[in-house]
Amino acid sequence: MNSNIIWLVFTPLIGSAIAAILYRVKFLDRLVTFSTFAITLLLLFSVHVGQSYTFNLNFMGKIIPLSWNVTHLSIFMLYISVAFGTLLTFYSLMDKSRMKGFLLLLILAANNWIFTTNDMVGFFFAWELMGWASIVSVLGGRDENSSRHAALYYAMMSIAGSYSMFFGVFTLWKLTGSLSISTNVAYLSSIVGMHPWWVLGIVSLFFVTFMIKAGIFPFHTWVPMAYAYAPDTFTPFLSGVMSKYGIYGMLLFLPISLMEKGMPAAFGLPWVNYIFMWIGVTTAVVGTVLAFFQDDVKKLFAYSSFSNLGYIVAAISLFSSVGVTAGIYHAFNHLLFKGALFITLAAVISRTGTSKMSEMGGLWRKMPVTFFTFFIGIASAAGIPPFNGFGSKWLIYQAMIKQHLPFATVMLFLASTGAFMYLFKAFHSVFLGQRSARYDNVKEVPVVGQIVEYLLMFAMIFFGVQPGYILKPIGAIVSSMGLKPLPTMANGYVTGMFSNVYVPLISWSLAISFTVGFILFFISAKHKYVSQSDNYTAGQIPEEWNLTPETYQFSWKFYEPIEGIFAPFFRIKIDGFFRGLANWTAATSSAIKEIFVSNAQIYAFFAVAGLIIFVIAGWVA
Amino acid sequence: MSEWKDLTNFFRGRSFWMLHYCTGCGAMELPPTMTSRWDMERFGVIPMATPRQADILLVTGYLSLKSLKRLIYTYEQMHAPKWVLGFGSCTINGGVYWDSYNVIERLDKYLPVDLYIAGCMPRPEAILDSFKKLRELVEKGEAKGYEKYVKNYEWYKANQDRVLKRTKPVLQKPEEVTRSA
Amino acid sequence: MQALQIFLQNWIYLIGAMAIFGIGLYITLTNENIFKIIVGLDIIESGTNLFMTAIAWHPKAVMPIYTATNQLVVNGKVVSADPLPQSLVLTAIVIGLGTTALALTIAVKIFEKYGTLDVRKIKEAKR
Amino acid sequence: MIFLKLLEGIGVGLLSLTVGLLFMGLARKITARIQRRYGPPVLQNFIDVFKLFSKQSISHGFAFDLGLVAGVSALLAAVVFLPMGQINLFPHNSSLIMIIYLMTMAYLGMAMGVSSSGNPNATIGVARALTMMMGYELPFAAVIFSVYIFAKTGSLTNIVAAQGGGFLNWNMVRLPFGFLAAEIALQGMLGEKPFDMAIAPAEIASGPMVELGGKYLGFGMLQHAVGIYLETGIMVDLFLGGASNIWIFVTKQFELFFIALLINAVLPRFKIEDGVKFMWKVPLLLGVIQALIVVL
Amino acid sequence: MNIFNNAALLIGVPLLFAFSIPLFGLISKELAKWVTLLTIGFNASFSFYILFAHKYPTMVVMGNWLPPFGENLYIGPVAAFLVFVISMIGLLIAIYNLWAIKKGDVIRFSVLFLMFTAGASGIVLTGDIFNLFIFMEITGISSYALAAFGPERRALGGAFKFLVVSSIGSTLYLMGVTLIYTQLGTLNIAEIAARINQTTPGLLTFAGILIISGLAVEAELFPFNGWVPDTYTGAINGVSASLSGIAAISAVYALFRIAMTVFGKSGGAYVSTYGKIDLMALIALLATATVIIGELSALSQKNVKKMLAYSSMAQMGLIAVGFSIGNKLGVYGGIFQLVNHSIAKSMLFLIVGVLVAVGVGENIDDFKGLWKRNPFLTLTFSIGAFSMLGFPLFGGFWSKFSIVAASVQRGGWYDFIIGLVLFASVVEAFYYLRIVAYMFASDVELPKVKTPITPAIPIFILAVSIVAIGIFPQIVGTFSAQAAGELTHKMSGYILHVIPSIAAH
Repeated sequence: MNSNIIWLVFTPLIGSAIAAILYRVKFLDRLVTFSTFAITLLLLFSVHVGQSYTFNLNFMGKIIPLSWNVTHLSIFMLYISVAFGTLLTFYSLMDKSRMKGFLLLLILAANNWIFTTNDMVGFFFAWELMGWASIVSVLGGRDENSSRHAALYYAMMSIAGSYSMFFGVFTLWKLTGSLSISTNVAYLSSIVGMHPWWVLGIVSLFFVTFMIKAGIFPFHTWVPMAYAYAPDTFTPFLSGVMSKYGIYGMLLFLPISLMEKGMPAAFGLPWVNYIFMWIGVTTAVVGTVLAFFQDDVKKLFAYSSFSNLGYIVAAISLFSSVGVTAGIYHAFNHLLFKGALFITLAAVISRTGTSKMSEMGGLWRKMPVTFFTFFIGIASAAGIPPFNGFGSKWLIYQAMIKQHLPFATVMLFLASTGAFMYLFKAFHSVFLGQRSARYDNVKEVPVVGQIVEYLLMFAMIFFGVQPGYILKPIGAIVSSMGLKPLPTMANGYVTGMFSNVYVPLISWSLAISFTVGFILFFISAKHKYVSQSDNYTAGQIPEEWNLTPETYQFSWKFYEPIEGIFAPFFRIKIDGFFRGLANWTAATSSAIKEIFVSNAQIYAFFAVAGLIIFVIAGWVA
Repeated sequence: MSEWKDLTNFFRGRSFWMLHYCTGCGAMELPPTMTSRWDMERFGVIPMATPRQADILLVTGYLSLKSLKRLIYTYEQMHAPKWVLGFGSCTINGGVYWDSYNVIERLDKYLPVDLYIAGCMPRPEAILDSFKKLRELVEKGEAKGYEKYVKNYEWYKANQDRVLKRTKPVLQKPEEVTRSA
Repeated sequence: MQALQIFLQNWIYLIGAMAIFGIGLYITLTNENIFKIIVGLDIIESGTNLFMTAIAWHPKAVMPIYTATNQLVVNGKVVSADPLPQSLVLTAIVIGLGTTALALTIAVKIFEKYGTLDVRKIKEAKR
Repeated sequence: MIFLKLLEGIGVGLLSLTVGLLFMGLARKITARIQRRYGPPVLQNFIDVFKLFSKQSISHGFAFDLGLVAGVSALLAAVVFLPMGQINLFPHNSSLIMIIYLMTMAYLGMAMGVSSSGNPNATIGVARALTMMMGYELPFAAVIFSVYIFAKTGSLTNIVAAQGGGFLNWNMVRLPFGFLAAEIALQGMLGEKPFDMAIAPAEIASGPMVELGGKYLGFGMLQHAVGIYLETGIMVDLFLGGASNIWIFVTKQFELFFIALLINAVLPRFKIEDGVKFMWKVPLLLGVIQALIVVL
Repeated sequence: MNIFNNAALLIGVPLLFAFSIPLFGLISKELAKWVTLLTIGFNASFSFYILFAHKYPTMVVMGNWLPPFGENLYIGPVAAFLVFVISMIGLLIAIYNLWAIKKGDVIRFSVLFLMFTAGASGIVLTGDIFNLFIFMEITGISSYALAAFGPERRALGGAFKFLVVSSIGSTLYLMGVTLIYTQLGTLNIAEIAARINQTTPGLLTFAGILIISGLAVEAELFPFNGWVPDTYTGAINGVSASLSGIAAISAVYALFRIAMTVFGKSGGAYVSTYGKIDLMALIALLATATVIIGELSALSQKNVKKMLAYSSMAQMGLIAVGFSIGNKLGVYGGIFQLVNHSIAKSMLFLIVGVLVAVGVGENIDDFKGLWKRNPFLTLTFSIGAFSMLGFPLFGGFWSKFSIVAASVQRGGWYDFIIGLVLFASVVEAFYYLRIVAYMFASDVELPKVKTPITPAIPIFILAVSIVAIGIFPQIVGTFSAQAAGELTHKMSGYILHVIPSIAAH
């Protein structure tokens, strides 16, 4: 049989064992990690759509078939995740952060397992493996206390999620007697007309898990903490790849909604989808608004990730051909540009030793390659053509408009404009503006890092200009889900419902106009370069005011005016809900604890009282 | 090439962007000059917010030593074809402050003044006239104050230093300001 | 009359046993002196023992010893009192003794270490 | 063929620059007349731009140069996709959202350039501009999407085509609330009063332009010119039914610009948060009403 | 019927040696401890023999008085397995005690410890409802005394609370037994079980409630568990370990032997009981309350030992939830969880004991940076914690897995119960993970501590067994499945083995 699928899981596990043995020597650990990622990438070439493998596990006399099945979606996700992981691990070869390679390899094993498995037991196991490995990975951040706190928070959410899924798996098992995901999805689809609430209940058990892992509102509260305090080299993986597991899970269960004839519709959508779409939109907007006011650059991009996943959720919840295409496409794009952004941030943080934006600034002269990667990254994230973020955002709008959802679209547009704002804030505060004197000796990342950055830049531009290379596999995925794929055109086209965009044309147009612009720039009068401190200061000499570059840099309370606008919304704290739950639990805990700090008599009294209550209950019954 | 120079000078003369360094009473004359009554925008002259954008530096009145320092700093931040207009007698000879210990008498010693507008106060008409005069000078290529400043920088610098050393940083440091507040 | 006799001979013991049990519980739950609590526990135990002894009897019972005059079986039916509860009670009494002894030992130790016999004061500093 | 398109594209670029600068000059003239002044010559802005390009200047580094060039270039790259009368270079590739995102690149470039100068005034200006952008994009997006749903197309060419056949078919008439909302949003987009907080000269020394001099300021002015052209052009295509030839197109553009000018001439400036709040109250409400009408 | 009278040695030998230890003590205190060790070692090996080499539905019949007339010991799958676990854990704790018990009255401690083990084994082995009471009291009295052992005065307070509550509990149990006896005239579990439906329902319910209440004291179910935290915290760690590792097993066994075999209805997919109210449901209710209260109380503890005590309570609740589901999978999960809990919790207590002895302390803050100070104890503690919270690849995972699966299988209001239990599990995960995260903190610089060899042996063995069970769940699973079969099918699983001649009712 096609046992090479199994090797996708075993190779990283073996690599992980080797790396764990070598983990004291950081370089070797990283080297093994990188090689394993590369080998897995090579292994992927032997995996094709339609391959499957089954292994019968004997548990308590019951045969549990662990089955693997490669679908279009899984192969797509595998390629993008493993390829990105390879780049990331290559970057991490020269990195100083405390990321542990063997944990990353465990996650890779889980990654490959999740994307290929077709049974819920395997899915659950892989999910747990992934969850725990990532929780432990988060622990190794720069600020130990914070990362411990974050990891605990993440662990709590993650455990709650896995219990929810646990419950769902067993419920489905009880209902169908089968553990195969496809069988169960088909079963749910078949009964959804009769028992919509049942199906909704069961599916939401899974969706809670997926939403927690993807960090969808209102389960997003762990995201900023975990992303911000994870090791800097691990955050790209956390944001780029791991948030997509939730999306993948949602995509597995979404086809059920096609059959929801028993449900009333809202705006041409089953209302469940409608609500879910609004959850996505809320995620996008809330993430954006919260991102404005962060000072920690990683936290800012964590909120940005959260916001982008809102886009994806909003798109796939429509479950139309454009919607799903746009969702998966955006998942890919988000992986690419957010991965690139977090990698550049890792580079910056490794060089400056801080992630506070108010302590950075003006690094672009010192780290030009990183600067340009970051620039292209934020251009992609802002959805500027011809970089890669454009196509998917554009398709998402189209999908929304096709469903006649103008308000949701407007909110997404707001999120997009807001995204531009916070991206620029990060861009300015990290790379532009005044450079503090203590960063005078900051150097560009090592060559290894630069290679990765060049590759990422190339990828962001290439997949922006030639979206067909991604859209064609997505078309296969979409048709495998029973939807009509978007018409395929030449590689450069982003095919939409309303109109097509030929991205190379934009790039040509840009190239020509930039040429013209630079010709104009160079034929006109000469300019001379001056130092950064040579600024207009209303005739004042900065030194006499004791103005240092740090104080002259504008990065604190960057968007203060709109803080007032959003102030009413800040009173609603989702984090506050979970914290409130935690506090309530703690308070209940201290109250209940009081039961047990009395004397023997009281305990005896409890026992007797309990007895009497039961006797009365027995009497009455 | 000289035609090109003439052409640029022609345009330069018709597009004076002005930074008005408003000290003393002379600033009072500028609002009427700018607004409906005299409307200096007719001649392409508009006020600018920063020295980077400006072509002419209009110094409207006496300069105490402290403000001289700012003026020099501002002038040096302006971009190359740039001209200084001295406005009123204060910039010429100190005016009523001729004997003050803390006011400079002749702006010419510290910055290359291209044109003085005499009077105390000069009327808006005089200001407009000065713009026309300066335009003529620019078109003829005679207003070369900025080149003079570069050429004779040591002399200007010596003059500036001689008076500026009388000033000491008297401002409070920012943290002291906040502390007292 | 018969009913009264049955009552006096059997039910009074059962009710008495329950009453003793209740008194014991009351003592245990309301007194704060350790020794009184131990006494209460003992009384509870006595109640239980009495209860067990009482259930062995029934109105026409004879003693469960086989002698020439004592007919244990009448008309194929056993009429003797049940001997087993008495043996059970003996065991229970012994166990009760052990418990009481241990309790008293602990009580003495408590008085040594805490300096009080008030259960409410036997507390560690709150952590 | 390709060279022809190339030439056409450059032509369109030049046209937009010319028209934009002309509009700016007219604006100054008209504003002056409203203020009972004589006003500068109409071609004053050409003079200014030429002068600026002939001036020496300082630069704060490569990012500074790149940013300012990008500001103009990206807009010029966007302008070729705009259908304007009979000049429609790429009729199959004129997605409005694409043009808007392409314009975003110009803003990003400009913002990057001026921020890399390290002057906090510039950054404050950029922050204000971006905040204001969030303010006006929201009603504008509502309008765009209403038009999309109404016209069942996202391509400007098709939107223009859908409005053919006389004045009554114009979206301005059919979607009056949307037009009003867009008109207010346009005011913000153009950075005219009362939404010119970004370049408030008296508070933050003309904001983003604070460090710009010489050719850099020239690029800034050109960007503004193309921006005016592009933004009014989009409005014309969206609401005024496009045009049959370029002259009518420019005339229609000027009409829109003229309204903006009149408002600009008589109003003071909002505080930034008030500006955003205003945008999210009046025009957004109008846009939402329009969207509701369209959807229902 | 398979009679194997030698199995009585499992109780007899410990009792014999218990009372002869003072003699050995005359020679040397160390010898007393070694005798304890060897005696329990004998028990362990003998139960190992029974479990693996002997066919075990087997019986001990005293004086050839066949049941239901004589007193008998019955060694079915449950008893064989649980005796083995009790003896093994007893053995390991005895090894630990070699090191830990140095001061104080070593000889009497050894006597009590042997009595305790013998009593616990007796509870599991006996086939007589009154003998169950006697063994309970033997275990009880010895554990009160053990709990009072030690230099700290808090031990006394805890022991006294234990004593009072437990005495009342055993009295209640005795009352219940008496009531049943009045109805059926027998004390043999098998016969009572067979004839239970011949009783008056009202009296039966009353008896059932009395018995369940009495047994719930030892099984740590709310509201009968007031003694737990103080006693566990007060006792020295070896004793806490034995309470949670040994007494817990016997208590849970007694509770469910009575509830399922004696009162249970045979047939049907889920075991329920005769009487007016379903005792299994009652236990499920108590167990759920216990889980929630236990976990919530544990959350705000600053003292690790106290936290472990509350966690014990909660785990007992979880075990009871598993049993109370009443189908094979649920009971399987319950027994599995019982074994996992015994292993992990006794190990955790032993680790805390070592840590206190080497001067680290027993508060959470003392655990900060333990990884750098002592990797061995940190690792083993983490293993225990992970097993407690059901981390995959550790023992606790399989049992929690089975319990959840069984609950979902049963459905109905068990869905609700398991929801609450899972919520409590999140809380549990929090306080365990908090400690684990504290232990791996690297921002604390404190001197290293050494692990003494003797206590390290049992800790190591327990940790290895947790991991082994996690990887090869069939180690426990096989026996658990057999045991679950015995408990869920009372007729074929128990009664017919004890009294083959009994008429089916």
